[in-house]
Formats: sequence, C-alpha cells, structure tokens
Amino acid sequence: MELKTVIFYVFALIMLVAAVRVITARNPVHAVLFLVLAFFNAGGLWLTLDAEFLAIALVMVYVGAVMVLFLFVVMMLDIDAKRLRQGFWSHMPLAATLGVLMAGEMALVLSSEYFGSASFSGQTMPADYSNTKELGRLLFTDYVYPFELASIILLVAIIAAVMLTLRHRRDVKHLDPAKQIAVKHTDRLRVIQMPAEKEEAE
Amino acid sequence: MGRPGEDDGMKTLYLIIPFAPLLGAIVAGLFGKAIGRAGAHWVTILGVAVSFVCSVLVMQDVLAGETFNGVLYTWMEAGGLKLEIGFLIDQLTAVMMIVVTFVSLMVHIYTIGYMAHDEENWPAGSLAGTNSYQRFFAYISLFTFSMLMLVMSNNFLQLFFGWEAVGLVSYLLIGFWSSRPTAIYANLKAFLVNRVGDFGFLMGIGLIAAYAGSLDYATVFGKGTELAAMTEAVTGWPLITAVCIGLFIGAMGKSAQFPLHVWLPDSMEGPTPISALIHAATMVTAGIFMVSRMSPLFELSDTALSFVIIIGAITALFMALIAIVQTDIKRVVAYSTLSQLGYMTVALGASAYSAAIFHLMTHAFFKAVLFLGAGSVIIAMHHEQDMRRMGGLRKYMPITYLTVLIGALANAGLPPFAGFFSKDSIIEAVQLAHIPGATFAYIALLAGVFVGGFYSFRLVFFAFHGEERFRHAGGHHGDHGAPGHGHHAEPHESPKVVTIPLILLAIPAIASGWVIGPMLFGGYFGEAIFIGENHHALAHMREEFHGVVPMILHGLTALPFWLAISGAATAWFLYIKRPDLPTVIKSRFATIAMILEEKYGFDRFNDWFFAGGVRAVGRGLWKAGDQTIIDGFAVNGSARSVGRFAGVVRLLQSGHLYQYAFSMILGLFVLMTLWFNGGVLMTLFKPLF
Amino acid sequence: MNSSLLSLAIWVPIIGAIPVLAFGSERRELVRWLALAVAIAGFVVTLPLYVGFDREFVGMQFVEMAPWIPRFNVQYFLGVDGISVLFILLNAFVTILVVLAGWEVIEEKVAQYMAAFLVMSGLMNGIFASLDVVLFYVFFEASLIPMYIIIGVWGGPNRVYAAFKFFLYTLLGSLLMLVALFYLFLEAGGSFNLLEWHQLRLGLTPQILVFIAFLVAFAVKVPMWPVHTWLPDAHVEAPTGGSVVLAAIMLKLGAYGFIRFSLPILPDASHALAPMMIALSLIAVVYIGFVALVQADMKKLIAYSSISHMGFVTLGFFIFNQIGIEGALVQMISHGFISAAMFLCVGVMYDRMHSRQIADYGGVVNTMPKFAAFFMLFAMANSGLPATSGFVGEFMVILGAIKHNFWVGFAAATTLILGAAYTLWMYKRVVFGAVANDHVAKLTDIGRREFLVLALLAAAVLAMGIYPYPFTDIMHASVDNLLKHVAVSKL
Amino acid sequence: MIALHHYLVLSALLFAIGVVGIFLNRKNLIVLMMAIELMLLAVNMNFVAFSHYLNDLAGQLFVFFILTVAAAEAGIGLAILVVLFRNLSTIDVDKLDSLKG
Amino acid sequence: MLNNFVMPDLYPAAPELFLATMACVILLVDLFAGSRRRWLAGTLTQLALIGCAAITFLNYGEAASLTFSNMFIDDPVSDLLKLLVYVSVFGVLIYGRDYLAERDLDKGEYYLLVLFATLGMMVMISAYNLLTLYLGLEMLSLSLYALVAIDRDSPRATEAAMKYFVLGALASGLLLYGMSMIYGATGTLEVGLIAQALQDGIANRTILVFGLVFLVAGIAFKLGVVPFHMWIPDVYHGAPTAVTLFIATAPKLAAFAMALRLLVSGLFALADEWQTMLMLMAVLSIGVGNLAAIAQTNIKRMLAYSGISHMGFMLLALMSGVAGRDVDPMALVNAYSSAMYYSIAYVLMSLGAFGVVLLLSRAGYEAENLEDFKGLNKRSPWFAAMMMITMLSMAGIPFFVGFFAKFSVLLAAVAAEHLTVVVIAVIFSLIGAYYYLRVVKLMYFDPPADSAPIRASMDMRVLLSANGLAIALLGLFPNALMMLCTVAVLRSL
Repeated sequence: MELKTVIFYVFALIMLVAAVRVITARNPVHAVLFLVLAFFNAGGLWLTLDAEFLAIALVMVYVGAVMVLFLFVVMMLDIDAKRLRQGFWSHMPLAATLGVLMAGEMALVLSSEYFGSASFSGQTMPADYSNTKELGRLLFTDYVYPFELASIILLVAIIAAVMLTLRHRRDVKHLDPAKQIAVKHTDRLRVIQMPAEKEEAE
Repeated sequence: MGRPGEDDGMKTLYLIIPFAPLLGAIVAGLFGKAIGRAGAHWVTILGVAVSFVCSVLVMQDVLAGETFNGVLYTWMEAGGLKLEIGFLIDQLTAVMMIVVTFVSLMVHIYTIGYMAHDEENWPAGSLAGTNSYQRFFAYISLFTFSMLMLVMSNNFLQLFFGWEAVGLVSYLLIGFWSSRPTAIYANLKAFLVNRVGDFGFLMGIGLIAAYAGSLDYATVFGKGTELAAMTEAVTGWPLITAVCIGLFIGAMGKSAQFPLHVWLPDSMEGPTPISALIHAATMVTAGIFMVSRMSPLFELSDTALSFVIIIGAITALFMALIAIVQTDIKRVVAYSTLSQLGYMTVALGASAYSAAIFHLMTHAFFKAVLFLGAGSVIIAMHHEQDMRRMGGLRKYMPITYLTVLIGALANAGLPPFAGFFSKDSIIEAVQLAHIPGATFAYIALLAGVFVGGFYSFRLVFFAFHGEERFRHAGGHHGDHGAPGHGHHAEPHESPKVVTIPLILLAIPAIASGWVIGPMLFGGYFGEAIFIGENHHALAHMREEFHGVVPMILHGLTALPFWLAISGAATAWFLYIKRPDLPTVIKSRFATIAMILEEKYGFDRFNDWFFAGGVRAVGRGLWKAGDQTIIDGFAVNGSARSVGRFAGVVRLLQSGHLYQYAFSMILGLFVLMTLWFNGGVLMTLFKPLF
Repeated sequence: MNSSLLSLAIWVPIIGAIPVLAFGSERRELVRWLALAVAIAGFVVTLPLYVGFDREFVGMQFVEMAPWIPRFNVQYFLGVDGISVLFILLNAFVTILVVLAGWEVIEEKVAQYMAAFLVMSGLMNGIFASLDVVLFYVFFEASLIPMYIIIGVWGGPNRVYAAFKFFLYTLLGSLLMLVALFYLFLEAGGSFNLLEWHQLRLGLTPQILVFIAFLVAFAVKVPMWPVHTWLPDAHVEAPTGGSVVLAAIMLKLGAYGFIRFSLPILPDASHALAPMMIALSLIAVVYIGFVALVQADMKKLIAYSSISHMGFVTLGFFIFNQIGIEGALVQMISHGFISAAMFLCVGVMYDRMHSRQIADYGGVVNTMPKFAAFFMLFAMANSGLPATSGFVGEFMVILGAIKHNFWVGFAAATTLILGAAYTLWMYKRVVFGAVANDHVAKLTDIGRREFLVLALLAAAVLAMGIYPYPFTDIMHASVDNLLKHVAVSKL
Repeated sequence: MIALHHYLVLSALLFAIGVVGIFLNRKNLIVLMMAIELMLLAVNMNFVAFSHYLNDLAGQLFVFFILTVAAAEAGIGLAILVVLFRNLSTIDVDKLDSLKG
Repeated sequence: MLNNFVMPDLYPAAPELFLATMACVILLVDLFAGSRRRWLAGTLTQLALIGCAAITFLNYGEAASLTFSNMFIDDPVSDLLKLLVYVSVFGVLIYGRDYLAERDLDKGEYYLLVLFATLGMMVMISAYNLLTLYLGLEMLSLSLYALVAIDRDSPRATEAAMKYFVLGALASGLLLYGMSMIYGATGTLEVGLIAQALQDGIANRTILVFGLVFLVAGIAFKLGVVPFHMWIPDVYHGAPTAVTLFIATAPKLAAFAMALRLLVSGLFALADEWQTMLMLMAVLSIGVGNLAAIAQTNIKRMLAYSGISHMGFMLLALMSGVAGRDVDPMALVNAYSSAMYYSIAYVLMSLGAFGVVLLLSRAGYEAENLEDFKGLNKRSPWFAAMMMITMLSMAGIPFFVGFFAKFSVLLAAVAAEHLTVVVIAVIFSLIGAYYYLRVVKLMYFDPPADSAPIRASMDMRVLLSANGLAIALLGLFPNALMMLCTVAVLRSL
C-alpha cells in the first residue's frame, strides 16, 4: 500500500467520522467544530488530487470565514442544547435505514467499472505546473462571465444579510456626530421667563 | 271507393262541416267575454246548425252514390311515410255526421237552458266561473269539430287526432266544474284510462305504418290480404291479429269496454248535456265506428273478432247488472250506456258492422233522450241526482216523463221503438255467427235484454212514479257541492230550450229504427263496410228480412221481447207494487248486492294496484334509484370521498421541515431505485405506461 | 354560398351583451329594453337562415371559413344543414322569451342577468353552427359559464349545490370528449374539420372507445339515465329563464352531439352499441316517467319529464330509420317549446307565490283562468296530445321504434300513459279544485307581458302540431344523407 | 492504488450523511444548515476528483464557484436564522409548523 | 497565455449587462435618496425593465448565438422568455406597490432583490453551461429567500423563508450532485458538448441516468412538482402577498428554461428515462395539487396547490416529445412549445389571480382567506369579472387562455400516446375545476361580508384589467402566442 493510499484512507475515515458526529453531536458548538474537522480532512484529500488552490481556499476561506460565522451564530443564539436533543434517537432507525440504502445504491453505481482505474487514470502534472495560476488564468478569461455572476451573488448576499439583520433599535442609546455638529444654541439652551418672586400662596 | 277529381265545390262543403263548429268554438272560447252569453250560444249553435245542414246535404249526395276520398294537406312526410290530413266521405261517414251534428245541435240548444244558472255551480268569486257559460259552448262546439274530424278522416293519423281531441274535450268537460273534487278526479281517470286504450291503438297504428308503409285507409285496406299473410317480425304474432287487437284496445278505452269501462260512470260528474252528447251519443261510439271503419282488417282475423265479441258480451251483461243497483239517475243511464256499447261491440264481433252502426245511431238518439231527460229532472230537482229523493215526478213534468219513457222503451228494446230494431238485429246476428265466443255472447245478450228491461223501467218507476220522496228529503241535499239553492220548491217542467230538444230527439228515438231495411239490408253501406266471405250472419238475416212490420211482428214472438217485458214487469212489481221488497232482497243477497255496488271491485283494484302501485314504484325508483344510488352513492359519494381524500392529502403537508425534506429525499430515493443501474427496474414498469 | 349570417347569429347577442352590461344594473328599464332589442335583433338575423335555406341541397349551407388557430389547423368554420338550422332559430326565439320572462321578476343585477342570457344565446348558436370541432368544443364548454352564473346568482335556496353539480357533471363529460377529439384529430392527419372526420376510417375498437367518450359527454348533457340527476337539481334551483334555456336549448346540445358526431363518425360503433343506447333511452322514458309521477315540486316534475322526453330523442337516433331520426329532431324542437312553456308557467306561479310545491297550490283556475288555459294547453302538449307539437315527435319516434322492434316501440309508447299521468295529475292538483288557501285566493291573473310570452309559445306549439311539414321538410335531405352515411361501414 | 471511484464512493457516503442529517435533525436548524454544508462538500469532492481524473480544470473552477455561492448562501441562511430567532425565540425545527395543511 | 484571450461578444448579453448596471445604479440612488424619495427606486426599476425589454426586443434573434466561451446563449426561446419575465416582473412591481407601501416594506432593497432575482432568471434562461445555470439559479434563489423574509417582524414570513431556504439548499445540493455526475461522465459542463458526448456514446449510461435522477430532482424542486413541492404551499402562504406573486410567476419561466436546457438541449439522448420520470411526477402533481387545493381555506395556499397541478400539466407536455427511433421533429416542437405556452399562460393567470388578492388587501388586512372574496361582484363587478376570468381560465374553460394551454398540452400528450395519463389528468382537472368554481361562487353567489370600497391606484387598475383581458383575448385569439412559442422552439432546438 503506497503512502497516498494510506493518506486517503486516514483522511477519509476521519472525515466520515467527523461528518457523522456533525449530525449527531449533542452540542451545536461541537457540531460546528466537527464540521471544521471534516473540512480540514477534505482539504487534505483535495491535496492528493492536485487541487492545491482549492484545498487551501477551503481551509482558509471556508473554514476561516464561513465556519466561524456558524460558530458565531451558534454562540450568539443562546440555545438550550439539551432540549434540542429530545426525540433524536426515535427517528434514527428510519433515517439510518434510508441513509444506508441510499448510500449503498449510490456506492454500487459509482463503484462500477466505468469509474475504475482502467478508464480514468489520474494525470501527472509537470513540476512547474501551478494549479493556482491555471485557475486564475481561466477565471479571468473563459470564466469571466461566471466570475461576474458570482460577484453579483455576493452582492445579493450582502444586501440580503444587511436588510434582514440591520435594524435601528430605539432602545439603544447612541450618538450621531452629524447631529452633534449641526446643533444650534437654541436647541441647547431654553430661556424661561420667570417671575422674580414667588407668588403668595393662597 | 276513392274517386279523386271530385269537383271542388264538394270539398268546400266538406270543409264547412267540421270547421263551422270549430269557428264557433274559437269565437266563443277566445272572445266569450266580448260577445256575451247570447253571442256565445248563438255563434256555436249557428256553427253546428250549418254543419248539420251540410251533413244532410252530404247525406243526400251519398245516397246518390257520390262518395269522396281526398287530401286536405300533407301533414308531414318522413322516411317514405306520407302523412296527410284528408276526408273520406262515404255511407258510414255520412251516418255518423248526421248523428253527431244532430245530437250536438240538440245538445247545444238544450244547454242554453241547462247551464242558464251555471254561476251557481261555482264557488263565490271564482274567476273561472265568470265566463263558464261561454266556455261550455266553446267546448261542445270544439267537441263537435273533433268528432267530425274523427269520422271524416281518411287515414289513421287523423283518426288518432280526432280520437285524442274528443278525449281532451271529454276531459275538459267532465272536469268542467273544476272546483268539485269528484269532477276532477273523474276527468283525470277518464283521460288516463283512455290513454291506456290509446296505447293499444297507437301500437296498432304503428304496426300498420311499419308493415303497410302507409296510414291511408285506402292504401292499407288495399294491402289487407298481403298483411294477413305476414307475421310480426320480433314477436312472431300474426300481424293482422296484432293490429286489430291493438286497434280494438283503443276502441275499448274510448267505447268503455270491459275492463277499461271504469271511467264512464265517473264521467257523469260532468254537466248532463255532455253526458248526453259525449258519454252516450257520440264519443263513446267512436270505438264502434272505428272498428266498423276497419272492417276490411278485422274481417281478416277471426281471433280478433272473437276477442271483440267476448269483450262486448261481458260488457253488455255485467254492466247492465250494475245498473240495477245504482241510485244516481245519471249513473243508471251511464251503466245502461255501457251495456248498450257492449251490444254494439258484440255486433262488431259478429261481423254485423252495419247492425252495430245502426244500433249506434238509434242508441245515440234514445240515450240522448234519456240523458237529457235525466238532466231535465236534475234541473227540476235543483241538481239532485239521487233517485231515492225523487218519485212521482210524472205529474210535475209531463213532457220530460214522456220523452224519458220513450227512451226507456227504446232502451229496453221494445217494438216499435228504435232500440228494438237495432238490438234485435244484433241478437239475431250473434245467433247466426259462428266464430268462437258467439254462443257465449248470445246468452249474455239475452240475459242482458232482461236486465235492460228491468233497469230501464226501474228508472222510470223510481223517478216518475210512486211516492214523492223529494218532499221529505230536506237537509240532505247538496252532495255535489252546488251552492245557491237552499230550499226545495215544487219541481216544475223545464223551459222550452230543454223540452224542445227532448221532443226533437224523441222523434228519432221512436222512428229511426224504421230505416233498418235500407240501412242494414238494403246495401246502404256499400263498399264502406267489408265483410269476409265466411261471416255471413247478416246475409242470412237479409234473406229473412221482409220489412219493418213483419219484423215487429216476428219480434213480438221472439225471446228477447218477452225477456224485456218480463224485465219491465219485474221492475213494476218491485218498485210500484211492492216498494218494500228491494230492501229485503238486498239484505237477503247482501253479497251479490255488495259486489254490484262495488262494481265488481274494479275501482278499488285500480286505485290500489295501478294508481297506488305506480306511485309506489315511482317513489321507490326515485328514493332508491335516483336519490340513494345515483346521487347519494355515485355523485355525492364520489364528491365526498374526493373531499375526504383531499383532507388526507392535506395532512401530508404537516408543516414540519424535516418531513418536507424527507419527502424530497424519498422522492429522490424512489427515482434512484427505479432507475437503479440505468433503469433496470424501470424496464419492468414500462409496459404500465 | 358565402354569407355572414351565422356569424351574425352568434355574435350579435354576444356583442349586444356588452352595452347591456356597460349600462349597469342601475338603469333597469333601459337595460331591459336594450336586452330585448338585442334579442330581437338576434332573432331577426336568423330568419334568413330559414327563408334562404335550400331544401334540396344536401351539404352545409351558409358556410363561413376563416383560419382561427393555424397552429393547430383550427378554423373558424361555420355552416348549417337541415339538422342544425332549426335549432338556431329556436334558440334565438327562446332568447326573446327569456328576456321577456325576466322582465319584472329579476330586480337584482338586471344587466348581468340579461347579458348572461344573451351571451349564452350566442354561444349556443355557435355550437349548432360550428363545423370545426375545436370551435364546437369551445362553444360547448363556454356555454357552461353563463348557466353556472345564472343558476348560482339568481337561483333558489340550494342553488350552490345545483350550480356545482351542473357544472362539474357536464364538465366531466366534455373533458373525456376532448381526449377523444384529440385522438380523432391525429387519426385525421391533423384536421379538426368535422366534415373530414365524417370520412374518417376507424377500426371497431377505437370507434367504440371514442363512442364511449362521446357518450359520456353527450349523455350527461341530454341527460340520459343514469347521469341525469343534475338536471332536476339544476332546474329546481335555476331562475325561470335559466330553466327555460336549460330545457329548451341546452339539453339539445347533447342530442345534437350524437347526431353530429357519434353517428356519422362512428357508424359501426353506433350500430354495435345501439342496443345499449336504446335500452338507456327506454329506461329514461319509463323509469323517469315513474319518478316524475311522485314529485312534489313542480319544477322537479317538469325536469324529470324533460329527461323522459329526451329519452325519445336518443331513442329516435339509435333506431336508424328516417322517421325515427326526424322524429327525434322534431321532438327536440317541440320539447324546446313545451318545456320552455312549462317552466314559464311554473315561473308565473312562482313569481306570485314563491313556492314550487304542488301542495301549496290548488284551485289556481279560480283566480287565474287565463293562465290556467295556457297551462292546460302546455300540459296537454307535454303529455303528447295530437295537434300539439308534443305529439309529432313522439308519434314519429314510436312509429320508427315499432318499425325497428315492436317491443321497443311498446316500451316507448308507455309514455302515452305515464306522461299524461304525471302531467295531468300535477295539473289537477295545482290548477283544479277549490281554492286551496289564502295565498292562492290572492293570486292575480297573468299580465300582458306574460300573456305575450305564453301566447307566442302556444302559437308555436299549435302550429307545429297542426302543420309540422315545414319543420320536417327542411331536414329531409340532411337526414337522408346522414342515414346513407351511417349505413356504410367504416371498418 | 486509489482510483476515481474511491473518491466518488467517499463523497457518496458524505452526501448520504448530509441527507440523513437533514431529516434526522428535528430540533436544531443550525445543524440542519451544517448538514447542507456536508452535502456541498460531497459535491465538491466529486468535482475535484473528476477534475483530476479528467484532467480538466472546469471541475475545480466549479468548486471555486460553489464555495463562493455556499458562503453567500450561508450568510443569507444565517441571517434568516437570526431573524427567525428574534421572532420566535427558538430555532427548534419542530416549532416551525404554523404553516401547514 | 493571456494574449490569446479574445474579448467576448457582449452584444447578446446586453440585457443582462444593462440590468446589472441598473441594479448598481439603483443601489446607489436609493442609498442617497432618503426615505422621502423612495419612489425613485421603484420608478427606476420599472425603467430598467422597460430598457431591458427594449434591448431584448431589438435583440430578438432569428437563431442562436453563443458568447462568453459558449456559456451564454441568446436564442429566440430565451428572448421570448425574457420578455415575458420582464412583463411579469413589471406586473409584480405594480401590483405589489401599494401593498408593500402600506406595510412599509417598499424599501430600496425590495426593488434591488427583485432586480437581482430577475437577473438570475435571465442568466438561467440564457445559460448554456451547467455552471452559469447554477449561478443563475442561486442568484434567483438567494434573492427570493431574502424577499420572503423581507417582512422581518412577521413570524410567518420568516418561518416560510427558513423552510424555503433549507429545502432550496437541499435542492441545489441535489442538482449539483447531478451536475457533477454529468460532468464526470461526459467531461464537460457545456450543454452542447454534453449532448454531443451523449450522441457519440462515449459516456456511460448508468452514470448518466444516475446523475439524471439528481438533476431531475433539482429541476422538479424549482418547478415545484410532487414530491419536491412541499415548500410551495408554505412559502406562498407565509410570504408577503406581493412576494408570493413574484415567486409564483416569473421563476416558473426560468425553471421551464432550465428544464428545457438541461433535459432537451443537453440530455435528449436520455429522453426515454426522463420522460418517464416526468410522467410520474406529472401525474402525482396533478393529483396531489388538485386534491389538496380542495381542502384549502386560504386562497394563497389554494393557488399554491393549483400551481403545483399546473406545473404537473406543463410536465405533461414536456414529457410528450416523442423520443426514440423515429423522432418526428414536429412532434418535439409541438410538445415543447406546448409546455412553453402552458408556462406562459400559467404565469399570466397567476399574475391575475394574485393581483386581485393584492387588490383586496389593505393596510393591516390580508385578503387571503377565501371568505374574503365573498360578494366581490357586489363590491366591484369589474374586478370580480377579472377574477372570474382568471379562475375559469385556470380551470381550463374556454374561451380563456388556460383552455388552449391545456388543449395544446393534452394534444401533445395524446399524440405521444400517453392516453392513460391524459385521462387521469383530465379527471383530476375536473376535480380542480371545483375549487376554482368555488371562488367564482364566493364572488358571485354570496353576499359580501365586507363592504369597504376597493382602493387601488390607477395604474394597478389598468394593468389588472389588461391582465384579465389578455387572458380572455389570448383565449379568443390564441394563435399568435402559440406561433411565437412554436417558432421560437423550432429555431432554438
């Protein structure tokens, strides 16, 4: 068994275990962390497939940004983890059966000869081959259209997220510098006319 | 017999005969309010009078040997069947026309008196009563028109038209006093029972149309022998027999033959003039006329003739028996009519068509007399019809008495009154007939003669002789709901408009029998009536006929005469000599009396079996078929189950996200499985799609 | 022959409905007169159809053809023959009566009421005039809409149930028919031309399947037993005008479908299934006759009697002889007059008493003699009395039936008794007798408008009964041709 | 020797785990979203593997875009989650059943 | 290496570019406009749509043209669908304006999201590459998720958004998995090359069919057919009506385009397989949609289920292109143009139906219960008539566009000899007629429960009337639109 094979099985095993734990973990924080673990292993696997850029991107961008966002939300929303676990095991048999059946079917189809080593042999790249450079070149030439689309999608996400979550709460005290500058003395000082003496109480 | 190419002048005459009364009916009916009572009766009487005069003219022509068969217009044409409206004028028609128009004319005149105070017969404030007088005239004129169309027809279609039209008018007139429950019960019954007859009639016509391809008399009769050889394709019946029996069932309805006779006694709910006109003289004889008209067909089927003769015999005897126990004066006459119609039918069965027509004619006169006389009595008694509250009327209304007596004598068949000749010739013809059933008919008729003598005189004695029972019958009047007469005045003779028609009708009631020579044996009917070669009863009689007087003399020695006399004598004994006896007899023979009073239970049976049964079937089909099975189960049931199913489908949408996801995954999984390995499983399912 | 008469007959009422609607229900008087004017105009444009009809010519007349949906080879193809021309006239005639009948009675949403009837009139003319199948189908289904509205908006207490039942029942049939139409379209090589379909050759099995699909559609519409139960409900709940149109015209659509589609396109299936059709027709005649007898609601009774009478129509078609088919056609027209008249009569009473129960009446003749006279005439016509139109069709069909098979004729002729029994028994209980109650005592006789409506119908009923020649004369050539066509096998 | 189908089966298993996670989890919406991330990861794995064995960069580029979109999607999803929590004070999947039928 | 890069031809994509630019402009304008000039965003959005329409119309091609390395296709089908997308989005904006303004939801973000969603649909419609298809789909979906939740304070809306989001993400996961399989089997992402590869037979059928299942699931989700329909009722119900209107209309056209591109242009060689899949789903959709709709009391839910059944009908046509040995090109064109015509008709009817629902809604009052339609004929005969036209058209009654839509679909299905399916469909559409008629019944037969006058801006009245009349007129003269669809399909395939 060559090293690459060993690496594959190690990563694959850890990844699957992590994935299973993601959906079974009691605590959502744990689940996020298991997901992170799964992503790490996936990144490792991708390296074995010569997809360096994506592997790094997955770890840095996806885990670094998206998963942190998940973690942030999980932490932010104060959730009673115990209560959320109720009734979990009662659904397990059905879910597991269907899952196993499905995975079995998929595996059977995919492990057919068609995708075997005979028909697809992985290529070996020249030493000076740069996965990142190639991707970059394609991204800005042939894939310029999807690239622009992706940017718009991100814009949509920004707009949507801002729209949904940004709100001006009245009960929060905050300062508005523009208003502070534009203030006039009349707003600040109110001159009240008063009689000089207190009137006789009657 | 048809001779096309008659001059057009004749045609106009023919047109006038039916359409003059129609015109009168339309004017009186639609513009009754405008022309008033006098206008209405004058216009209709004028119409009928014109018609009568023209009929006489036609009679003259016919006697001169001039007959006519021609088309008025083509009613319709379809599939090779040409249906036309046209006239056939021959000896048979001419007799009928005279009878119809004459009796009708008399009845019209009589009605002026009878209906003079008709508003009393209506509930207060009824708008239907305001122009009822005019309406009545319109109806009887319309009837005259219909009857004339019937007799003048040269084809089955028009015959059926007239047939139904007279039925309609009869319906309208029986129920004329529409506020009376009995009247509207009777008219519905009459119509429906007639419809049963019409059903058979229509079957007969239909078979003719189907097999002869024409409804024209001449054409059909011309194919007679051809038809006689055929059998009905589906049922395998001899065609001509099926046709004749079908037609005769129609006649049974209209001429009130057993067992379709049940409507006629009830029809006495109508005003008396129409009882005379429609339910005695003319309409009920339409069946007799029709069978005579169809003699070329009936002669071809002995089976049919046997059927006819048996039915006629039953009617003649058993209806006469019922007349014995009736106390309503009109009902007595009505049952007597039934019996007489039975005589005519027997004559038909014996192939003595001319005798039947002859009796029809004489009967029309004497029965009209009887009815109108009875009507006169009813007027005098302030619409009291129960004979038990009459008696001794002779001295108060002599003219009526006399005419009724003439009618009764004729009815009983005593010489030299008209009824004698016709009845006697029928009995003789039956005696000579050889078809199956003739013997039975002969015995029945003889018995009938006795009974006829009895009930005729029972009526006379009951109503006109004996104790004046009306004097102590106070407080029990008004059975017929006629308001407006609270106390009984002395009965008095009816006005002239009533008595004159009585007298005018009494004359032919006496004398019309004397034409027996030319009519029966003088070959008067010529080709109008066809008699088969082996049916020679009438031919025999012709040989033995030597004139009217010898016939009377011979009659005096014959059995029927003595039977009639003894009947009359019995009546005298029971109602004049020993008026206490009938009650005794009645209690002694309670069962028989009950059977007779119950009219053999026909009404009860019909009410229970037909009226009730039909309604039960209808309700059953409606509730079980329409409401439960079709609507309840199939229609609403499927709607309900769709609704219930929808409720279930709706539950699938549980609101739970994981179930939605599950549904998607399951869908995916099913697709995946079905198409596993490139669709292995699907190849199994493919044929299903 | 090129004319736009048929287009006019279809579109004059429909387009006329637009101004009627536009004036709204506020100006009732104006709307009524306008609707009447449109209805009369609609009738006037149909008159030349009868006058100009060539009785000798066998094919379609007054033909109009223009492309409508070239995408599917659908054409705006109109034409009439001796079979259909009379129905257009009948329809236009009845529309006038309906407008008059709703004159004072309808007080709410007058404009919509009138417009609905005008639109329906146009649509139904379209059905009778269409020679393109899609055009036919479109009119056929579209005519459900105004009727649905009419029953639902102006109907009786249980109108919603009735309206739904009516709509869904009839829709079921026509949807299955649509599938059959597609099949035939493909068989015909992409043509919806009805006349081309008449030449189509089909095997027996497809013929029978298509026949059954048609049967469902048309049988519901006729309606034949056992798919008839929508009709009594629809009639009972519909306003008078609705009942009139329903009975007088709408029921004819199904029967018309049989003679226009089933018989000529599928002669072999028609012959093969004729015994079934005859049996169903006879059940309709007899069974329904019994059911009608026990009805306590006048409209329901007349509705059942309609079903029974329509049984004669289908019977006439499937005995395959000329007198039978012509009799059936005559029966359709006559039933158009008589049922319209009967429903109008009930309407007249309902408008005054707001009850249709026979038990609530009695002795109407004492307060409404003129009305009673008309009612009598129509009742007699309904029971098939000679010299009324009701007789002609029944008589011809019975003759044809006896020719076909004695027992069929025998069963059919029972209507003579049953028809008279239920009609006259009802008449007796409603009209005759002593005044039953105070409500009847307060009735007023028919007014001039009602008189006019009933008189027109009475004239029609009598004219057709006394002289049916003009009615049958016009259809001879077409029926003859149809029969010749049906006699040839298409296998 | 690791062949293509090893990667594919691995991703299939991953995908199945993700799928099971979605309908197994009835309480926590966040875990649901993580299950979706697992599915996407499986898809990405497929693309990368194909890309490698087909010697075609298109697959890797697809993954690049999937990652981008997934990030955007996660952003919006979490935003909705926050809004939901504000409204219902729960992210319990079971409680999301006011719309049904 | 970069020097062999050729600037792509931007002309075919001009509408997309214009719209994207306009979206950015509106974003900026709205940012600085302030709350008092809110109308600016709306007006500009409408102008943008009109501009797009003009460009597309001028661009309306005779044949297909590809650009952006064959990732973008501009053919008559796409032009036609895009034009209809503009029209329906335009309608959505006008119908929804008052509704949103009354609820203070007519913020700039709404218009932006609508625009981006529109852009997403356009991208989908013009996609000729699995990648661009996916990106367009996501652009649309993400915008829609956000739109559904736009009423942030409504628990119902957020619940709907959450459900939509989760299921949508699941569906795109399935779709992506399918795409990855297709990619793996054919080695390309370009639709044309996939078809080529299939024709050449170099790809393994087992794998292709395996991938196809996932693709079909993804498409089915977007169309909302059983069993991938579960989101539809809840989202339609929970979303603000103006957004429901949006979701229920234009995206169906995009989904149709997606189905057409993937299944017909790409995987036609697998037609035997996907036709059967579509048939199963079509029958289920027609059945479940119609049945469940009967039991509804909420009109938005009812229309949702009705939409499910309509999409089932659309699939009926889509699966009726006769595949196999002797492919009759005209039969294919018939089938696909029928499906297209059906989609268009459905969008038109859906617009009308939700338009009336919006018309009846007022501030603080949602006219979403069936009961709210009671006696509409009394309150407004004209709009009652419009609603009736729409309902009858949906029920497939002539003379309305819905009839001819059903007509052409059923004809195509009969031509493909799917008689059993057609009969089932017909029976269920009878059941369907019931609930459409119930709306008519409520409007016409029942007395009004609410007598408030109907307030609506003039442009809404005019557009709604035009909408109703279009449904009627397209029923009277269906040929033009039918021909348009046919010619477009003929020239594009």
